[in-house]
Amino acid sequence: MPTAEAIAPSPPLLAVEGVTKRFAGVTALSDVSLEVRPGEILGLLGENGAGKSTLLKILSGVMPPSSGRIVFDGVEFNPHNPQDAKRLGIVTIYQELSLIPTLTVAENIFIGRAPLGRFGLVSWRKMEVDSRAIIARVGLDLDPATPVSALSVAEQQLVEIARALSLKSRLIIMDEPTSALTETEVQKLMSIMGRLRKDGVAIMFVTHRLEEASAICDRMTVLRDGRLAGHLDRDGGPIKLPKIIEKMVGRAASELYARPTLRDVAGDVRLSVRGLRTVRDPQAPHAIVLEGIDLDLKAGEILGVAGLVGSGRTELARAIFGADRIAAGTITLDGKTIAPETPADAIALGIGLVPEDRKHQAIFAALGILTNFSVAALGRYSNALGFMAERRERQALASYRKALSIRMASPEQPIEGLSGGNQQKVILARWLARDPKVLIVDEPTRGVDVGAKAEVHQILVQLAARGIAIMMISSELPEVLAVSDRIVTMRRGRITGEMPGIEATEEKLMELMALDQTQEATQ
Amino acid sequence: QDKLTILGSVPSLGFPFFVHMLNQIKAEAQAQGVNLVESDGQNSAPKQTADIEAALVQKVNAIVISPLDVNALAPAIEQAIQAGVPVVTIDRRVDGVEGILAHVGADNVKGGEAEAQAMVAAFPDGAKIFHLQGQPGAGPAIDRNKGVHNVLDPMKDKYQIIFEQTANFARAEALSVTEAGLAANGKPDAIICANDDMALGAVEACAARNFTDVKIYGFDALPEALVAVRDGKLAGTVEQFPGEQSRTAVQIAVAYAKDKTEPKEKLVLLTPIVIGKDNLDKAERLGETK
Amino acid sequence: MTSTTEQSERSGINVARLLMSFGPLMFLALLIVVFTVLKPSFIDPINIFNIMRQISITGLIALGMTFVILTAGIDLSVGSLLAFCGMVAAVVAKGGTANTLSLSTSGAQGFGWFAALLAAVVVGALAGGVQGFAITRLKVPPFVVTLGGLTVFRGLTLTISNGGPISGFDASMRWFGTGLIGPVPVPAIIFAAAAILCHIVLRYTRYGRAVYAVGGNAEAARLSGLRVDRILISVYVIVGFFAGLAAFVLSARLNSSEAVAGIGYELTVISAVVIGGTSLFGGIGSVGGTVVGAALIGVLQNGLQFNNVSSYTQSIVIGLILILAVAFDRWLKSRVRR
Amino acid sequence: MTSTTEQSERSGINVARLLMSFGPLMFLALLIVVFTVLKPSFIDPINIFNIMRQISITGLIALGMTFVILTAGIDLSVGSLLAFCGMVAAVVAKGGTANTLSLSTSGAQGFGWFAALLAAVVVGALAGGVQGFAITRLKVPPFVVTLGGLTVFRGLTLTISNGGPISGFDASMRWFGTGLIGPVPVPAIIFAAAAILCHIVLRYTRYGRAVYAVGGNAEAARLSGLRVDRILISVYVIVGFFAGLAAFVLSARLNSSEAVAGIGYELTVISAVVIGGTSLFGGIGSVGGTVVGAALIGVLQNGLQFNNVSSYTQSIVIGLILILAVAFDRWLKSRVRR
Ligand SMILES: Nc1ncnc2c1ncn2[C@@H]1O[C@H](COP(=O)(O)OP(=O)(O)OP(=O)(O)O)[C@@H](O)[C@H]1O
Ligand SMILES: Nc1ncnc2c1ncn2[C@@H]1O[C@H](COP(=O)(O)OP(=O)(O)OP(=O)(O)O)[C@@H](O)[C@H]1O
Ligand SMILES: [Mg+2]
Ligand SMILES: [Mg+2]
Repeated sequence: MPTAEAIAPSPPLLAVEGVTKRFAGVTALSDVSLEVRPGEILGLLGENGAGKSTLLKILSGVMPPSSGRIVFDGVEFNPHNPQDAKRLGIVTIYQELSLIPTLTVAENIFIGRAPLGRFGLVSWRKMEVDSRAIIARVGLDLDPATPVSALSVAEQQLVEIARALSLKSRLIIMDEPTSALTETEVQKLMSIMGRLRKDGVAIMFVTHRLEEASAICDRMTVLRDGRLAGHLDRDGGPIKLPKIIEKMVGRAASELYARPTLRDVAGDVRLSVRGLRTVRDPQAPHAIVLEGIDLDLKAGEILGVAGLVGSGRTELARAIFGADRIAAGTITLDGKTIAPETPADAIALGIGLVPEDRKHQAIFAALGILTNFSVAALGRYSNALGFMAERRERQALASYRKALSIRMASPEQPIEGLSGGNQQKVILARWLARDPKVLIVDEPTRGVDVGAKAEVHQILVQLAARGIAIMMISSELPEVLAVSDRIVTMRRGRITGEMPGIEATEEKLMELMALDQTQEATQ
Repeated sequence: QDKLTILGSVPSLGFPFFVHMLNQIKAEAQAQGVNLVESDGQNSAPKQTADIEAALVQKVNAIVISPLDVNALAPAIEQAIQAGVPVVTIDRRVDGVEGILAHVGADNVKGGEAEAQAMVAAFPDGAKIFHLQGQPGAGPAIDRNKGVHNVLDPMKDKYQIIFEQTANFARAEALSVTEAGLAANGKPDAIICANDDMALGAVEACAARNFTDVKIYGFDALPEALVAVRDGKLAGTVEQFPGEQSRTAVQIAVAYAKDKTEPKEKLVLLTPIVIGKDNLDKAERLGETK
Repeated sequence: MTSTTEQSERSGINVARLLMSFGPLMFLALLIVVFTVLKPSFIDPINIFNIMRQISITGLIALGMTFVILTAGIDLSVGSLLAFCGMVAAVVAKGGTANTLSLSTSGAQGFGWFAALLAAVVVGALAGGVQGFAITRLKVPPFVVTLGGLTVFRGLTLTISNGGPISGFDASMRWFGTGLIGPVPVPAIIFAAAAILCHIVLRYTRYGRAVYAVGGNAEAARLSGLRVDRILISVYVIVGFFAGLAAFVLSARLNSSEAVAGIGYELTVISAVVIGGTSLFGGIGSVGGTVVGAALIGVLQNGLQFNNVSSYTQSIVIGLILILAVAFDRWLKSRVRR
Repeated sequence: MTSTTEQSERSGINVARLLMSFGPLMFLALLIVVFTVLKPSFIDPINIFNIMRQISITGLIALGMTFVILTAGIDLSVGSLLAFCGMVAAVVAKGGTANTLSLSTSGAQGFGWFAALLAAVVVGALAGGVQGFAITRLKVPPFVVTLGGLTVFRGLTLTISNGGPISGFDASMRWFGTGLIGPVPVPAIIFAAAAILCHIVLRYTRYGRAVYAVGGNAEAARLSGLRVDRILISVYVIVGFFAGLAAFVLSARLNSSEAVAGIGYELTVISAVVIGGTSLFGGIGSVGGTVVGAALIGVLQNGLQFNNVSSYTQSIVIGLILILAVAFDRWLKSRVRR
């Protein structure tokens, strides 16, 4: 280690030495070593299933390694539970949201450490006042007494970040903290991370958005198939994307993020929405209300929908899909007026939706991949008597497994054992298997690695080429720009602008996404 | 002028025995021209206690009660007496409470003894016996069990209880318990059961194995059991005259409530008898079997 | 990820499945061995058939309960519903509520066994449907609805029969409770047939998949186009149907329908399902597990009675062994997983 | 999101909170009005105190059960545990298992009421702890462990007492069941005090909030650094403690500890908790709700009895009204949230 000493200006805060982790049948990590120094942001990168989350879970005491050594602050570190790690100042933001849905925002922030007032009893007032300040740091403005179950995924992610930042920490572990966030929030987080770095806090940062990683990380450690693929250092300027991708996938990958050829689609209007309005649902009081949406979606077109958190994109998707009640407006599909009252109705009409909240709205965690795959197309894989045609079902899954390069052990494996990105691919396959006329995808590549992301984009383009109308909601502007034939922007339940994909740039979109102050002022 | 009102309370209307008892109380109350507040203890001492408390608020003029448990209901009965409401107990006698107007009953221990003695009489040379007990912990189960053992224990070498299990007073359980007993021990000479339901379950179990000559004894003299006795399927069943008990109790209570007539006897004890094929006519509910 | 892994996957399926249901099964085998050593006549065919006949009643209901619990629901009303359906069957079989009290085989004046059976299962299914409707439309949790059902159906039963039993069915009806096909009791055959049918439905049909999906994640199921409410209602119809079927068999077996039948059955039935590995939180479980769970309870009760263990001790032993059986299963699974 | 919204939010909290527990409460008020109109003597203080005394036993256990259900657990053993602790208390109070059957106030030969109370609650808490241990360490679901407990504790109780009751306690002990403070029955005061204490613990202590967190999402709670296992064990200790306390009060009230006490209480107790709005899936609920739930059941039973409704009809009406009360609550909530 003397050479490392010589290069490193300060001793590492955390050293991982030869850590291996085996699950039944799978070796998730094998002989991984890395170091993090105080005041440093280390990017941890790798494809889906590379072992990033597994490593982070070991560091935060969720699970023990099968072998290997961890040294924290010069002392050997064997956490038995998350509390052990927390005590040393290791704070973790987990990939799968770990808030408690039934409790309020304030309580989640102060979980296990509620401020006490008179008689040593919990002071709710102080808790709410303090937590309002804490969430304000990440740009969140909502009532701390709101139950977390009423928040959108993005808001939950912000609360989780805010909570982590409010804890005294020496090492912050962030597993895809930005996967549901839009540009504005990401910027805010970046600046907070910069400040923490100045204060000498070490950060381990996982993301599949390589631009982000490149912009903020001082160094990067790349994993491939559970092994160390190498380290990358900031060399004067930010680490370049192609270099990262090459390390991640093991080959030069210039074409990976190539922009597909965008077309000006001249197909027939397939789905048309006029004057769509929703009312406030007492069960979801914070949901954005749609204020009269007009929208056309042509066959063979990919329509990108951009907007900030809370712009109502998800609500639009859910309303069309029959998941939420519509108060006014008409929807026509291929010229016929439709009124889906339930998702089942919409699906029968040929509409599909990949929801944004994978964990709660899409996956059946304990069920096998096969069931997760075929659940929306049971009719397609069963005979007239209602018996499943399992052979066909398995064949279909196998072909999607190849087409989407889904990493899994067997079709019976519970889907919860897959990495997040692979789960997302299974959900995509679920809808591809239905072969819908209109496919709405809400954050389709959330948590999906670059390689797979490009594959997903390719798939979307191919589907469109077959005449399917696609509406893609995404918080990642580069993604919107990459695949959309046409783009609309939303803000507060209204559509604020529209332009052909070829003409769009990030700046133009940002401007439209933030438009409504001016609009409201003129009204 | 107001009609008198009395409370009639039985341990549990889930059992036909007590349904009959309450029906008799109802009939006698009607005959006497008094209102009846009905109470079902639902097999719970606190519930029966609560019913008494509610009745006291309603200012009933007398209480006729078959207590679920003679100990646990004592405080409630005491409370009633302190409130000046006359209490007549049926079937199960509450000890140690001063001032109970009268008790009309047939002792369950005596009934158990009668049942065992009937069996002994049928097998003077000794017998192998199955014994199906009632719900563990329930008053009648304890008393009937005690009665059976009072008779059989001194003659242990002649009368062996080779299989003794609870079937919770339930027919279905008696059936499976008896099946297990038959499989494990072969055919017994007699089966003594703590109620008729269990006896009828045992009948089915024996019939299935073609052991039609096993002598099976029940308890309560329910109409269904009487039919079985008539048809030779049951050897006997213990009659405690619940109807007569109930009517007598109501008469005593109403007489006192009307004009403070003290009962001739504070303790009316009816001797339980075993009904067999030869004395079917002694059964109180024979009329219901047609 | 080539052909070799795929092959091992296919054979892996069966081994894993077997091991999954292995815990309770191994425990069952162990119990049988122990009881046989204690008293070899325990495995006499007579006794084995006794056990099969005994578990068939609660076993039938447990099959239906498996569907319900797979959707993360529960049905506490089954014991009362059993009594209710039994009484309905008796009324139909005897042609009225008058208890003719005849135990002779010719006592029936009514509409015959088929009408009685039909009445029992239809009433059971309807009652289940009403409860399912209250659960999905009134949004009252299954626990509350079926707890209400538990007291309502008992009250109705007592009202119909005025507390007493209705007894004495004709031979053709009694055959369903006491008859034999070859050496095998009819109730056991009915149970076995029903179990196989349920297994096929849950494992190999579209509907079965939907049941698992609804239990696994109701919201995701809705967004995947499943008619969640209909599926929920259907499982209560199914458990009601089985309560009716069990009621018919029980009445036939006892030659009597009693108002007090089935008290406390809900717990026995739910235990059978849960011991068989079905999760009360839905989505996980199997019919095979339920059958093993029901058998475990049946063998335990019979074996202890067989050895004339005092009823007090029986309670203690049964309670402890049930916990042990499940603990063993969990332990085994935690071993196998790694 | 400026000061105006903030103000309305702040006052909104309390109104919303009140409305949350409003459904059952409104229903309770409605019932009381109806019963009073039917028979004005229903609201005689004597009758109200009767009701309070009647609900105090199951109410006490329901307080403990609230903790358990908040963690998404369940305890089916409470009825048996009540009998067991009652028998222990009796043995301590009488100095032995011999049932002197003396109802005179001087019959006690034992260690006095305080030792009896202590024994009951300590045994209850220990028994709960053992069950909690089996749940967390052996990973057996609460349903199975406490179902086992249900039969084990019953068996132990019967074994201790050999089936019979133990009766006749001294006046100082009986005071806890039958005494009055001013016009108010002692059991009602014990229940009220315990309810207030539980409310404070659950709402205003870190421990209480941790109970909610564990029930809301055990895995997330663990990741947030809570000692989930310890918290789970603790709630079973608490419900055991309350079963012990309830047993003491019940024995004092009946002047007798019975081996058959508490049969079926688990369902009554769980209903009180669930009707009070606590979710069986954990994380949502309150002590206030449980008190209202217990009162609802108590008022219903008393009111129907008071109006001399036949026992069979009572069952039917109680079942239906329980379902209605919860349906009304759900309906109200779906309206009010805006
Ligand atoms: N609990 C588990 N049981 C079995 N296998 C697991 C488990 N958790 C993770 N794995 C496997 O370990 C491997 C690494 O998973 P991990 O979640 O660490 O990937 P990741 O790099 O975080 O991927 P992503 O970018 O998709 O989040 C995957 O093959 C996954 O299937
Ligand atoms: N299922 C839901 N239940 C309750 N509230 C919801 C739900 N979905 C969304 N919301 C609420 O709706 C608001 C806006 O929704 P959301 O943020 O999803 O809109 P969006 O435009 O899709 O933005 P994004 O998807 O980028 O977060 C949020 O404040 C959230 O609280
Ligand atoms: Mg990950
Ligand atoms: Mg969204």
